Amino acid sequence: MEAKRFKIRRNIWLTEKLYLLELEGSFNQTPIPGQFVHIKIEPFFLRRPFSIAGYKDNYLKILYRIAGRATDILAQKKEDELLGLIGPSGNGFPVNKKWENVYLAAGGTGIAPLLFLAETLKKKNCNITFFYGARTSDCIAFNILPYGVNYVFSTDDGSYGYKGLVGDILKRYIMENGVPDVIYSGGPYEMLRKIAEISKKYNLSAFVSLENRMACGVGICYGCVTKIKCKDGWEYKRVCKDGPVFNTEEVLWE
Amino acid sequence: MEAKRFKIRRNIWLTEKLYLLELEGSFNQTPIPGQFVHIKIEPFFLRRPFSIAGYKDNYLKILYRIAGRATDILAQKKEDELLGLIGPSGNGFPVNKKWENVYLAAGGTGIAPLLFLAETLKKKNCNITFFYGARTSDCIAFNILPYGVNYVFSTDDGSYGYKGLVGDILKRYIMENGVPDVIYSGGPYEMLRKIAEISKKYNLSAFVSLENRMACGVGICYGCVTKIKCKDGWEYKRVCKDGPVFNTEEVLWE
Amino acid sequence: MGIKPLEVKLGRLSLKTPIIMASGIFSYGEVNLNYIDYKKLGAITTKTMTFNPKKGNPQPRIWETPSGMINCIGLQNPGIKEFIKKKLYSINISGVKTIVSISGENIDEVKRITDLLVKQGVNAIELNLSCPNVNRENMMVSQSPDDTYSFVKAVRDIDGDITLIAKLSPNVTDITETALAAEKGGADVLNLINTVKAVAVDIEKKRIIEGGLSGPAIKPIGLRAVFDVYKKVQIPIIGTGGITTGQDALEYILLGASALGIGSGLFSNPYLIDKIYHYLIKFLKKNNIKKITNATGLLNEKKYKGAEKR
Amino acid sequence: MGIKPLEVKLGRLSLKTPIIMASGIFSYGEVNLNYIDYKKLGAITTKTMTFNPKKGNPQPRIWETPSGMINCIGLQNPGIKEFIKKKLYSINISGVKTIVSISGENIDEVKRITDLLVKQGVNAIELNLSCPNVNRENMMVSQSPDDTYSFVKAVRDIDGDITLIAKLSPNVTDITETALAAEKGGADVLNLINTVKAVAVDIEKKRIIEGGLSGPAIKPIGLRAVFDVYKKVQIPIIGTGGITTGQDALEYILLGASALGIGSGLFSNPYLIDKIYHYLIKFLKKNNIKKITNATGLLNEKKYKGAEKR
Ligand SMILES: Cc1cc2nc3c(=O)[nH]c(=O)nc-3n(C[C@H](O)[C@H](O)[C@H](O)COP(=O)(O)OP(=O)(O)OC[C@H]3O[C@@H](n4cnc5c(N)ncnc54)[C@H](O)[C@@H]3O)c2cc1C
Ligand SMILES: Cc1cc2nc3c(=O)[nH]c(=O)nc-3n(C[C@H](O)[C@H](O)[C@H](O)COP(=O)(O)OP(=O)(O)OC[C@H]3O[C@@H](n4cnc5c(N)ncnc54)[C@H](O)[C@@H]3O)c2cc1C
Ligand SMILES: Cc1cc2nc3c(=O)[nH]c(=O)nc-3n(C[C@H](O)[C@H](O)[C@H](O)COP(=O)(O)O)c2cc1C
Ligand SMILES: Cc1cc2nc3c(=O)[nH]c(=O)nc-3n(C[C@H](O)[C@H](O)[C@H](O)COP(=O)(O)O)c2cc1C
Ligand code: FES
Ligand code: FES
Repeated sequence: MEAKRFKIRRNIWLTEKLYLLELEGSFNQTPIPGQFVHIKIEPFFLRRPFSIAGYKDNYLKILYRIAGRATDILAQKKEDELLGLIGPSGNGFPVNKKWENVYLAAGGTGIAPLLFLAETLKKKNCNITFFYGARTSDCIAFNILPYGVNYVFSTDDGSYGYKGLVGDILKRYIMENGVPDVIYSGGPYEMLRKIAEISKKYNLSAFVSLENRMACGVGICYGCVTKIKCKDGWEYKRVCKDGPVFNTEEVLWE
Repeated sequence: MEAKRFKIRRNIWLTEKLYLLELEGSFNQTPIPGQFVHIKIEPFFLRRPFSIAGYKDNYLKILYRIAGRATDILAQKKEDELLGLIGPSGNGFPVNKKWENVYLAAGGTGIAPLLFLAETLKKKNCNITFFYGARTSDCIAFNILPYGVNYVFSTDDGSYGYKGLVGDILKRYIMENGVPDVIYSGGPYEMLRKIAEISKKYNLSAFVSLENRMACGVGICYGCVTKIKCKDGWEYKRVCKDGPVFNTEEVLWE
Repeated sequence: MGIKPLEVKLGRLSLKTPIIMASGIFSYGEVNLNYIDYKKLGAITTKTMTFNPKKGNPQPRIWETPSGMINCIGLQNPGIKEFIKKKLYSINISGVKTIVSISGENIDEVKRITDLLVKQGVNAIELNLSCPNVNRENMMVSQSPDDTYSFVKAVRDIDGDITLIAKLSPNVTDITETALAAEKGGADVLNLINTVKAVAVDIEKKRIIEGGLSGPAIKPIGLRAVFDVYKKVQIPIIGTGGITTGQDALEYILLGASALGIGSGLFSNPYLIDKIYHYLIKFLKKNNIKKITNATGLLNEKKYKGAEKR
Repeated sequence: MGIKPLEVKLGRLSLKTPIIMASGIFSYGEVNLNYIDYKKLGAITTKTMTFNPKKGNPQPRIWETPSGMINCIGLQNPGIKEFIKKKLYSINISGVKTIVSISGENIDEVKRITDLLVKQGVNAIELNLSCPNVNRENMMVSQSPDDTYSFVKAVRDIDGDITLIAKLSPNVTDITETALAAEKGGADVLNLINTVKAVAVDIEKKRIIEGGLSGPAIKPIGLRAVFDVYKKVQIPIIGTGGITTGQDALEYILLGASALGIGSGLFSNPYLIDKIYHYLIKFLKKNNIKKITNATGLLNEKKYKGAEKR
């Protein structure tokens, strides 16, 4: 875990309330997909967690949506301003050489860690099908999507791609095209729960990136916990340290 | 009293920690010299008071020094940003047709209201002698000083003009050149006290602009009071509403 | 005339909106601030009056703190007689009710003030039982349930018809106890909370500022007081403490406040009254609630439609 | 070796600096954060342990407030036995002392925990008498001077040699009473303050968050507790609450703190320990003060050179 200042290279509006933040700086420990950074946005007391959407030498990418007060201020930040980051935090998505046929399922800004993951998986020559659901066609940021990937789009209102929820589309797709070796997913809780149901039904490996309100972001306050199954039922585990990526099987879905 | 947003036209560094802030906007009620505005500088809860250093149609000038946290942030503000102002507040300097020979005595940022006053007095063809004291020559912002005025500079270290305190210089000047009809002054408390002593000694009219920490800035909280003489001794009067300009005779100097 | 959605009743006092200027932050209403839209204001509470004049505390009286401020004005006021002579009748803003805030070091003083005010036809009194700045060595009245009861009862006994508001300090082990005592003593309304006792250090000048903390910093403390007390009392509550947005106001209402005390937030935002007014109107429309009084306590009683179970 | 300017003694515990990680904000010290310079840290207080394991509270456990936060972790912990087995011996940071924070719903529980810890050779225990999140219906121990006394005495009676710290709640009418009770019960050190009881409203999800307020918002409340208690007790005080800068730390010291509890400020600023360390060193140099212990209470006792009279 490191605490460093990164410089804003670009902070650009993509579509609707979605922004792309490109930062200059690097961690000694190379981040892996699924990890996040905890950003100090003045004047707020608590930091805000954002998944790493891409990382190269001296370059870190964040994809974010204006969700409230801090992200609103983040969107007003200009080139060359400095941001205090803590990271890379959390466990990241597990990958396995044997998993060649991979489904990625993203809802909203849940796509952020999957963009980073897709880059990594592409290098391993995986066969990637990317399910991407958004509210309407206006919410889809086409220009940030990686090449060389098979896309299945969906929108709540059918304005682009299929009409319906990512989970339902994915399920239908499996019925028509068969199961993958693994599913990786990020998005709203309800969507992740659906992914968990599907993975259980088809006995698939599936990993989801959870989100919760955080204070420390590094595993020392127990503020961000979620229910994880254990031998005597369940226990609260930390999303920031034990996660944010969990096997869908471990999670006690509520 | 009005509450309005003014747009920053220029916010420029003058010298040392001194800045000039030029704002676009106007009040329905035309401000008079000695009045101030109460400015909201995010994220601070309380506003900060600043004397009006100049006012024309759609144009308001502030001269400020980085004194702490809020002024530090103010100095970082850029062109076109908006600032919330309450004003014009306070009583302003009294002027009298009979007062032709006028001394202005400024210490540090206490010069701000006197700049505005000098402009007004010049229009009335007063004979102005401007005493301006600063710490060192580096602290004097020459380019903001009005023309057509007789200057007597002084610095604490003698690096420009006389060496010594404004009060002492003024006293010596009076002994050599005679008394004025009135003295107007702004600056540190100790300096204003000295002006009061001089005005008493020579039986002169003298007006000073006081400063105190403020909450409301409009006379409703009684936070900014100072001791003012009254028939049964003294009472606390509001700097923001009953002042900030007081006759040196009224003030109970501490 | 149809329903006036923001109208509220506090005791016998009808307010056209639940928005009230808290004591000490609006002087006696005599300063004309033309940025304030008085049509949206329900009432003005005067600065707290004592029997004898008070000079108040020395400087500094104001200190900024993170998201808040400390004040130690020290109840500067001209005394009740001068107030009646010079100020009372100048408070005259059409449609805006006046609540006279009073305080005394003992029951006798409070009674004498009340007597004088009742004779002048004043019909709403707020008993400030919690000013933390005066008599520093002693406890505040509202730090003791017994004292709270006696002080309130003394005023109530003088006149059964005035609307009597008891304003309580948060500096107690259990505020529901003093709240119940005030209710039992005959208060028609509770005002929660006054400032929180606090100290600041002026590092530069090497001095200490003792006073009362207000502003956004104390909102969570004020909300908790309303949350706890609403469960226990039958009388309406004015929620005060850190209100600087319309949402803050609504939070107080949903936890149990019938009206809102606007304090130091006014210094920060001159248009706060408008902001709250429009936020509440919009909230009622959006949620199809007819009157703001129907929203009081919704979250506390877990009656709020769609409220998440925990 | 010369003087170590920041060294302080708390009871029998010697710390190389007065900077202490407060309970609950650093887990058990087992998480390796390489941005923390442990050379500048005096001690780590563990998360509060109870006898039996505790699952803790449901989400949300964290809520941001103006210049602060509310937490309702609910004392999640593996229970004292598991703690001793798995965590105690992994806390081993060179030169940094460990303070084990414990809490119990009754004296018996607290005694049993202490017994186990003393047997393990633990030499510093902080008795958390003020956690506001558990047993919501009941009062906290440190809301009653009598209970405070009995709990502290029970631990003290088990072992006279451990350094015993009593951590108190600010949610009382008069904190000097509980402070004196703790001192009488045998506490070597006081820790002031724990979080302030608070409520937040999640307007969007229509739910209430009850918990403890921390962060800069409560600094003026913590300072006041130290200011008041320092005048009354003989034992050293750890000042805790809203410390986010070196100046905050110094303010606590000047009012009477011998050491500093760093709480949620650490979440905001990972380099807070460094910042405080350097600020204090610089302060000593500039003011020609030899040891930080000489600065404790300077402003409270009005002994600070150049302090303004009021
Ligand atoms: C591990 C992790 C990774 C994340 N990655 C991204 C990302 O890549 N892109 C992105 O846009 N967002 C991401 N988020 C969510 C992001 O942290 C929140 O949107 C942000 O904190 C909102 O701050 P705000 O002040 O603007 O909103 P607030 O005003 O605080 O709240 C607005 C909304 O955001 C929700 N929210 C607030 N804090 C959190 C939080 N910590 N986690 C989840 N929801 C929250 C609130 O419930 C509310 O609905 C991530 C969250 C976590 C925990
Ligand atoms: C009527 C009036 C007119 C003023 N006009 C000017 C002006 O034209 N130009 C200018 O540069 N400054 C002026 N000041 C002072 C200015 O308000 C303060 O410098 C400013 O508020 C400091 O804010 P800060 O957050 O940067 O400093 P802080 O961090 O709050 O404090 C830094 C220093 O400023 C002092 N200070 C803080 N608030 C005030 C205050 N309200 N009054 C006086 N000193 C204060 C503190 O004692 C401290 O020494 C005026 C003050 C008043 C009352
Ligand atoms: C400058 C100032 C003066 C105050 N004077 C009084 C007073 O005279 N009587 C009183 O009952 N409350 C007084 N208060 C307390 C407020 O009425 C209010 O209860 C408190 O400030 C909390 O609300 P806020 O956070 O909105 O400011 C005063 C508050 C401030 C800031
Ligand atoms: C997330 C969190 C968890 C806490 N857990 C405990 C605890 O277990 N035991 C305890 O005595 N105090 C606990 N506290 C209180 C802190 O130790 C400290 O007293 C309080 O937060 C005030 O300090 P601060 O303002 O610096 O955070 C906790 C505080 C926070 C923010
Ligand atoms: S946010 Fe502190 S443990 Fe996860
Ligand atoms: S600052 Fe409120 S009366 Fe002057």
